[in-house]
Amino acid sequence: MSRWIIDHLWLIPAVPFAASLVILSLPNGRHKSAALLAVAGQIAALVMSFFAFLATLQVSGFRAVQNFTWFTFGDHALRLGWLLDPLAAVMLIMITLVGLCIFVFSIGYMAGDKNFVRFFAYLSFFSGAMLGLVISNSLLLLFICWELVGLASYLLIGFWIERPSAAAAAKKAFITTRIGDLGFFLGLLWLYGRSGNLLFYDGGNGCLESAGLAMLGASAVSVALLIFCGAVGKSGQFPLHVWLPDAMEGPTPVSALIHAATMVAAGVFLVARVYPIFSLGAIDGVTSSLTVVVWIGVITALMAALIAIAQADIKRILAYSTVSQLGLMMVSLGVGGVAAGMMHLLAHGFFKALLFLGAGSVIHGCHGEQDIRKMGGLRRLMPVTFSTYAIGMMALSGVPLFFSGGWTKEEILHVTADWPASRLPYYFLLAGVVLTALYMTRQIIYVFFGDRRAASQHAHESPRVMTMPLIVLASCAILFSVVLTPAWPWLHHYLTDEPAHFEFARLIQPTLFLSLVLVGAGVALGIGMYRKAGAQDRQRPADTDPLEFAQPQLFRFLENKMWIDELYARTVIAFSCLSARLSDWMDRHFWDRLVRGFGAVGRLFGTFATTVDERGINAGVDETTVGTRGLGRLMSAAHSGQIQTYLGVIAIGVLALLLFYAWLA
Amino acid sequence: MSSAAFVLIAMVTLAAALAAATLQKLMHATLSFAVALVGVAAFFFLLGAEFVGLVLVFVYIGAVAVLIVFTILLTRRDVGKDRGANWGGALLAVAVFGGLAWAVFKTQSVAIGAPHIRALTVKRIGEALMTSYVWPLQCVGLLLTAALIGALVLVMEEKR
Amino acid sequence: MTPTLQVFLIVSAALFSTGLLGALSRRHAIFILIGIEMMLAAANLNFIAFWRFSPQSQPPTGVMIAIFSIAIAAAEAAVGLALVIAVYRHYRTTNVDHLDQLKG
Amino acid sequence: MSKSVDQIFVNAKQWLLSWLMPAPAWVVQIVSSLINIFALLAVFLTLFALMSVLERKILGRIQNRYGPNRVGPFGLLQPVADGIKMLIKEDIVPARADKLVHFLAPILIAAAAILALGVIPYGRNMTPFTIDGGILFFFAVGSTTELAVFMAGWGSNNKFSMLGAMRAIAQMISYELPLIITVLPVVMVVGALVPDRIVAAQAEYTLGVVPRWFVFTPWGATAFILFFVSGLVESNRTPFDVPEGESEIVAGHMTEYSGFKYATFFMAEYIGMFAITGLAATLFLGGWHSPLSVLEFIPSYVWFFAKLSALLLVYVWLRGTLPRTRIDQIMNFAWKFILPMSFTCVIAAAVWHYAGRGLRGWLWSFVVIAIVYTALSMLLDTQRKFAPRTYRFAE
Repeated sequence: MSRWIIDHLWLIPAVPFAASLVILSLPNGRHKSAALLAVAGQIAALVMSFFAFLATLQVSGFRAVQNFTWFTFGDHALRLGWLLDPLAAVMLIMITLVGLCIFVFSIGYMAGDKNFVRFFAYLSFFSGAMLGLVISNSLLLLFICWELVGLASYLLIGFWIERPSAAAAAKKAFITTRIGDLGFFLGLLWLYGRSGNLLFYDGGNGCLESAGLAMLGASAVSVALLIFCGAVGKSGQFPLHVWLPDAMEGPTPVSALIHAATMVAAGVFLVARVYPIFSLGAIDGVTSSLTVVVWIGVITALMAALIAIAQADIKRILAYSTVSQLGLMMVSLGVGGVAAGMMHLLAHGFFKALLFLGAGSVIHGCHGEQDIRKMGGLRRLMPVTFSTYAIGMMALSGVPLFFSGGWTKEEILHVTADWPASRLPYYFLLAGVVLTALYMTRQIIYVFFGDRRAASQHAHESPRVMTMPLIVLASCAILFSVVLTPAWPWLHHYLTDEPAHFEFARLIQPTLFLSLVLVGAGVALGIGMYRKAGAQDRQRPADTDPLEFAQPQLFRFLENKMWIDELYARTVIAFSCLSARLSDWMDRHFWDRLVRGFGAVGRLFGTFATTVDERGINAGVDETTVGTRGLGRLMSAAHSGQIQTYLGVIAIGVLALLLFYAWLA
Repeated sequence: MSSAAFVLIAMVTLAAALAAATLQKLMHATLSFAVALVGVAAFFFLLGAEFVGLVLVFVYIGAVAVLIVFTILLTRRDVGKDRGANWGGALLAVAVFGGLAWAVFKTQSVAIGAPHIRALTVKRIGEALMTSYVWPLQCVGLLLTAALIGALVLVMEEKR
Repeated sequence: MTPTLQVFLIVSAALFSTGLLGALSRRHAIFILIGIEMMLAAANLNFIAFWRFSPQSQPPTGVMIAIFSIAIAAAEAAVGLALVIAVYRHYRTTNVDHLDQLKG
Repeated sequence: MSKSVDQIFVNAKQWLLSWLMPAPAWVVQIVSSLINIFALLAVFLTLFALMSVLERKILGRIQNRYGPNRVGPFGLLQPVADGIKMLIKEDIVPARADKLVHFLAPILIAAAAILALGVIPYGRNMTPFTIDGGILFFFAVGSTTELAVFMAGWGSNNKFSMLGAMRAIAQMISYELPLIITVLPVVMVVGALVPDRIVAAQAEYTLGVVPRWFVFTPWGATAFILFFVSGLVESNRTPFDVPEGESEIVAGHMTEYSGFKYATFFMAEYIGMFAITGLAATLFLGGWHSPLSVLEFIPSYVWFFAKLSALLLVYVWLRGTLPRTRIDQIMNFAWKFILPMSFTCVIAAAVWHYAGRGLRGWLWSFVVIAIVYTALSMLLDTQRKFAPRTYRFAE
């Protein structure tokens, strides 16, 4: 089975794709068949991914490549391929497992939607594209899948097309990521021009292998930065992060699957995949491209964490948290901790999907309300949701020991501290830890503690089909830490291809206490500030945020997302509007005049030609025409329109032929 | 292959064919046409091509004749009767027959008896269809599909 | 005495001419179609007769052509009759004398 | 002993022919054919008579009444009485009928039905008319029936006759296609169009117990059911008897027939039914082979007629059980379900053949059929629920 799946790797994305096509062809009312098909496709992909994963365990440093020729132009063949290595294998497992949970959750969440079938078709389509992205062995194939997941994201954000805000958000997401993708595409072309091979691994000639890298030479930095543009767009890094919070207009399972667990992580995955290009010619592990990655990551992580503090929409908080965490991963990659970054990506995939699904459950229970200030006291009404959400929150905040997020965050801090270029990112990340704990505490206090407020009066626990995925994901978020701890860093070694040893003593490290203190500080700060968040407290009215009361200016700044959208509206968008208007004006007044002038000259010639034509040539032609017409009239008499006449003439023709033969004989 | 059978079949076939060409009632002409085709099929039997004979009956009586009859029914208001032969047509037909018959009699190489041959089994026909004639067979399949679709499109109710 | 190829050819020619008579002298499209089908059947008879009287070859070409021609005749009849119905719907007649819109 | 009983009819014919020894070969051939025809007519006309009375009696039992029981012992002489009645009835021909066509239709329909009987093997060495393309002959002759029905409808010059004939032809054409296509897998597997060869191919027993009848393979079972249903439609029997549904169009194309012509139609219908069930038994139920090897001492023709009777009993049973379907339902059923399923049978038979004709082939072909069946039923299921009946004016 393991052997077989290596040869048929393409089946993993193909199955969800096929399921998507079949679902798309179903009539609109067939909810049960659609859900069944989608889940079955996902289960099949999960099983196959599992076997692929088993295959990678056999040899350390496993790498299976399957290349094929797509088409040939001239004597030049364009080749694509599939690739299975530890990086791809863990991504496969994570995507299919999280995806399956979310598919199941969606059955409950979308139950009443009239476009249920379409939703599952899109989900399956996304799943197929994402799996294809992960296992592609060619930058071009990866780019194709990259665009396909972008399309799926667009379709799903705008799933409720009847809402103008959803349509706008979908458009925004599509266009913003497209800016990054333009860079990506340029980088791809540049890479192709330099190395002539877009395959990652091709028996020594791939663009990530020594020969290909050697050809790349000094342009590696530019190529890497251009490719990083794509990652910035997709992973919502500063300055292209603006689309991700707006993408929360889509249904919550979509937010969980695409905009938290998988697609937005694709940028991080991309950087990890083409890491040899980034690290080419590194001195002491530092290159200029990696430095850019680090600082973009730091800015994003801090900025998003700050904005998250002042948001009121439950999903937006999580969205900013996602942006912040992705920044964290970028930092980790930039400082050389590829394994740490990927581990955090996987752990984040689980607990962020959990959080989003929990949020979905809360929204479902509160009848569509998303404003955390209107919730409160849900702890008793939704016990399962609450406990799983709390687990997700602790994993995200980085509470050590029991939660996967804590260990991976620890790992990232560790590698960042050792970065030779600067210590600054390390301190910024420590600040980020405090902020993360703070905003998560704020959210959980608003939603689950305190008194019941407007939206939570008639809240109810979600059905079994929705809580089961939550439980599964929560247990994943905890159990996953088994392979992450420094005592037995199995996953780390699996990814970096070194043997793992169990050593209990490494479990307790000095930095662990530091982060424990920081997380504790963040949580304590949160409890201190928001203890009475929803209620009347001293002079503060009940519906005012404590931070807003204390620091109105700062709060307004953060609440409005640091005015970045407005900044873009004033600069980039205004500029394009202006140039559009200018072009319009040029078109109307300048080019039009020019064209008209040419037209006038043409008309002049025309008048002249007409005169010659009418006076000189026509007379002759007219005579000819009269003659032809007379001839035609003569001939058309034979065409009576009576088919039997024609038949008779044919018979006469046969007779004539016979006579002719007789004459010959 | 006996002469008696041949004469009998030829008489029936030609009489039915003549009836099909001259009878005034459309229904009667169609039925005569069916009889004439049964006669042709009988000729095929006589010549040892049983399979083709059966196919002929199957296709012409089972499909074409029924189709014609249906068409008569659907265009009933118009088609009750038709005139029989007209002189021009008859003259031309007789002339063509004369020419052909003259050519046949003139050609000495066709005045031969039947050689003894191996019986033509359905198995042999099937093997030939699946080997040497597989390409024409596919083409005919395509043609029939196209004809089916074309006929459907032609008689579809026009949307107003 | 057994019939020779000549006799079969004569019968076939007679059948053909009868079909021609029908196709030429009738005024209704269906009759013309019947005449044409009859001519086709005569041609098939020729094919079979030539196959039977020729030295045998593998594969049986004459029979094959007859089979294909029957299939094609069926297709022709189907399309032809569909045309007749379509024409009837449009002009309320199947009399070919009145269907002379294409005259020159 | 059992051998001679098995061949008793064959030997009897040989004995009769031996009287003609000095005559030329063609005379012997003609006499042999005449004997076959005579035997066929005798057997099946008797069966027709028996069937007509038994059907009425069985229907009577199903409807909790006695059925005919006055003429002869247990009413068994009822057909004789019916026959006399039919013969002495006035033969009415409508004034505006197309007399010739009206007259020829019953003759043609009866001739076609009886001709079709000729190619079925009734026992070991008991095929009346052996021909290379026997199955094709059966269907070629059977297709003539449609023309005959149309002649009856047209010749009567009656609205009901015409409508009935059109319905009959529409459904017969629609179901002739699946009827032939369901025969295809058998012909493909056996490799012959000769009924004798098809029967011979089903002679053996798997493990010495289960007979190798095609009905015991997944494709064979499916094809048999489809063939049976299509045969039901072809012979215009309930629940597919819309062409002559008396509550709608009097008696369909037989409306204007009376007396002996009507009886001929009636007989042709029954004989057509015998022919199609006989073919079903030949194709799928092993023809004249016995179901158990220990029972092979019973003569082959007994087995054949036992199978025939069993199938006929199902016909009667269905007639007593099911209500009449609507014509559009019949047509939809044919084109949307039966036809795709018949094609599936062809594919499944090919799968069965290429997977080795063993257990593996059995399972694979079963999977093919199951998949297509499930897909079809999902596609065709309109999820139309029956609304509760509301009485609008009868409060």
